[in-house]
Amino acid sequence: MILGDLLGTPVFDADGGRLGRVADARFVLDGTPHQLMAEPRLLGLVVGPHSASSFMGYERNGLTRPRTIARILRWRHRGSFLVLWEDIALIGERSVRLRPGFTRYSTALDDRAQTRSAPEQGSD
Amino acid sequence: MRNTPVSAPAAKSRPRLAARLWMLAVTALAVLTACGGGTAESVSTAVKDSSSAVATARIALRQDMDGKLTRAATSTTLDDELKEVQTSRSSVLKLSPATPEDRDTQKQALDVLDQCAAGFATARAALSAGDGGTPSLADGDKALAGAQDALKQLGDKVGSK
Amino acid sequence: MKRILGVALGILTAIGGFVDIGDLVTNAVVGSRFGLSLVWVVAVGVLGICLFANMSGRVAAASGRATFEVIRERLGPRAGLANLSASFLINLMTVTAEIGGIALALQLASSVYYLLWIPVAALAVWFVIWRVRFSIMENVTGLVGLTLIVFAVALFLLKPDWGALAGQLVPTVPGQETIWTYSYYAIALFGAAMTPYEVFFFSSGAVEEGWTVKDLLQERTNVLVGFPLGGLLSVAIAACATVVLLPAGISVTSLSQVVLPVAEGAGKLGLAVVLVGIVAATFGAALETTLSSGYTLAQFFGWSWGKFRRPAEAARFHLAMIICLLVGIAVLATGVDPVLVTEYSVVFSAIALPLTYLPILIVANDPEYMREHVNGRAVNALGMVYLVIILVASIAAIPLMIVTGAGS
Amino acid sequence: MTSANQQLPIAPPVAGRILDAQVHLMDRQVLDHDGVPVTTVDDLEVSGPDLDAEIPPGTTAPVITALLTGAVLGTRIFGGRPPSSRLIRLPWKDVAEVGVVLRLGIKGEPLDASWVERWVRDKIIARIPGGRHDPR
Repeated sequence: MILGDLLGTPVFDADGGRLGRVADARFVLDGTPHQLMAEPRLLGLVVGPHSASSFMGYERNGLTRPRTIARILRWRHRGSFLVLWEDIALIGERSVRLRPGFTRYSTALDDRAQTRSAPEQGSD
Repeated sequence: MRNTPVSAPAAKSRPRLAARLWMLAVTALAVLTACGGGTAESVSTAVKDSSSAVATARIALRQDMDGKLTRAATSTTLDDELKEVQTSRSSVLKLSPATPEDRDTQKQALDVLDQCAAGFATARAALSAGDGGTPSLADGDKALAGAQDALKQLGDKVGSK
Repeated sequence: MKRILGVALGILTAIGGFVDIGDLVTNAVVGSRFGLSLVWVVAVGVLGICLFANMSGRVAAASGRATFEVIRERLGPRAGLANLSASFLINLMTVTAEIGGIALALQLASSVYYLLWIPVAALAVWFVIWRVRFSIMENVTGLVGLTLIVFAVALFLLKPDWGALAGQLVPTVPGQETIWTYSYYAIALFGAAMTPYEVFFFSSGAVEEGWTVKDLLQERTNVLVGFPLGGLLSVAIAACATVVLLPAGISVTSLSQVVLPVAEGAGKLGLAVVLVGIVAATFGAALETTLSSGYTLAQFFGWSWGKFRRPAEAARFHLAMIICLLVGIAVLATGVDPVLVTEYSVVFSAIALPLTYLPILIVANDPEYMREHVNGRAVNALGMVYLVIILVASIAAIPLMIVTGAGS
Repeated sequence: MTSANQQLPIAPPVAGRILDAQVHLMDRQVLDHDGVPVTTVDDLEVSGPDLDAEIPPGTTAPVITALLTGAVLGTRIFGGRPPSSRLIRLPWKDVAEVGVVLRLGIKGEPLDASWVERWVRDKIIARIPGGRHDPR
């Protein structure tokens, strides 16, 4: 699979309710070790209201400055969440479906971002 | 996922919208520049541009006579400004006046602009004739001064309408 | 001692490198039509370019990443490509204008028609890019470009009424102009001072010369001292036009008119010096813009680039620049007026400015790139003020261009 | 959307370093072993899963197998998709370091990703006199 194809795909819950779009894919470097680096394993998908402009990474890396820009971009991405690989039921050409009872996790990349960004949650 | 046409439809609408806005702006620009003002306005622009050109040429000639400007710079300046007058003249020539008054204005403008061009011809001839030749730079300046007066009169007349 | 010399050299280069054909033409046009009533825009523009160059230079020194790598990374391929297309086209327009500027100045010096000088100028630009070391190229054109100080000298020799001249500094719309043309030229002047290519060049140059965080202080001095002095040079150009051309009812449309006030004040010697200065300044800017077109393309696509490499080790980069120069020659060969190209290029520069400014502002705040060298609070406050100014100028430019018929 | 300022739970901790594809990998510059630019990460190839097929619980997660470059950039921008054979791959096993740039542990010169550069060099630039002249 090519990752670019997955980005921007709409995400639905088990009942067909729309949750947003795939804004990013999170990997963790703990796969099979090669001589140089371990293989990045898919940890989960970041689902957000917009796929565009999430590249700025503001909602995840805890950047707070310049304040106005940070605020605007955070606001655009309010309700972003991370869903783990284990909670993904199906990845298709035009949609991604999650398993019933999936968990929304914070998209923050580290503790610092976590405390600073105070992400908001959409209604379940 | 092979052979699927669209990968990320999400952000697609935005560039298209931007492109459309851009097209609109370009079209508007084209339309606005295509239908400029009437004869009087065009003539007045032409007069303004030509006056600027003639004034520049006179400064250059005077500086040349005072030994402040090199021959190369003087002749380049004259060439540049003559081109400016020619541009004005062809824009007046392209007008299609509707009323007899406008036709009259166009005719007068062409006469005056021809006088400017003739002034430039004298000035350039003086420059290539060199020091002490005929016509002299002073002759050229005189011819351009005459053209400048005519431009001013025409400008006042068109401007007062 | 050597250190002081280095600083002095950097400052002098920044002054000489500040003025290009866009500044020459726009300032003379504005001076001849609006007097000194738009000088405040030069001040705004100079402060802006100081801020912008300082940020992009710091990003380059701290992370080793040049501007367009950052733009691609932050905006992604689609918005990045739109940005690349706009920036590249405007840059190409500026290359064309600068080469035309060299040719026009050479015509003034020799009376040989400028179209004949164009291939010569373009070939010389290419040769310098192909062969000459980056630092030599920078310093020589910058230092020779310093001779443009003759504009300031000429202004003194013209013995103007200083009080009346200073009285014009108040922002007012002169009687024969409208608020629309005034605003249009305000944007043009802003665009001339804050051309995006200066930033591409500045940040890529920092990588070319292998700047590290240690060089930041010197970089800041060069920018903060050099650019404002370059701005004063711009004001001198406008003031010369104000003193000599405005009273005669001349509005500048050609390079020959730009140099007349210098001849008036400083005679043939002044003329000779100013022509050397214009050739050096436009030649330097032609080098910078040509390199910038190579930099933007190579950085977007991840090609190997840089003058510090052998041409064969940055093949696509060099090929791209050769093609740009050929395109520039082709455009000029149609007989299009280089001064007109210049006037449009500065306005389009203002239009495209937010595209490069915003990503740099964001990355300059990102510790992943900058470590402890992120923007301070004051810089960010100023950065946001400028973001607004730049956005307003960019959005207003096209409507104003339509309303005023491109300032006529 | 109600936007109560509720904290989402933090994802269960993992042992390795976390990389977000868009934020850390995509569109970053790739340098070779000697610091020479090779390309930009135009896209990433992932080992699975099968498309439009239910993923049975407990399936091992897909991994990044290669960085992609070349025609894939065009299709990522304009849509569509080049045939798999036209993709230019830089296998993940050759990646040595991920930072502000990605560094490869090998030389970039012989890679498929460098063929255009090689072609332009050999056919054009190196044939112009001084093309191999060291500017320093």
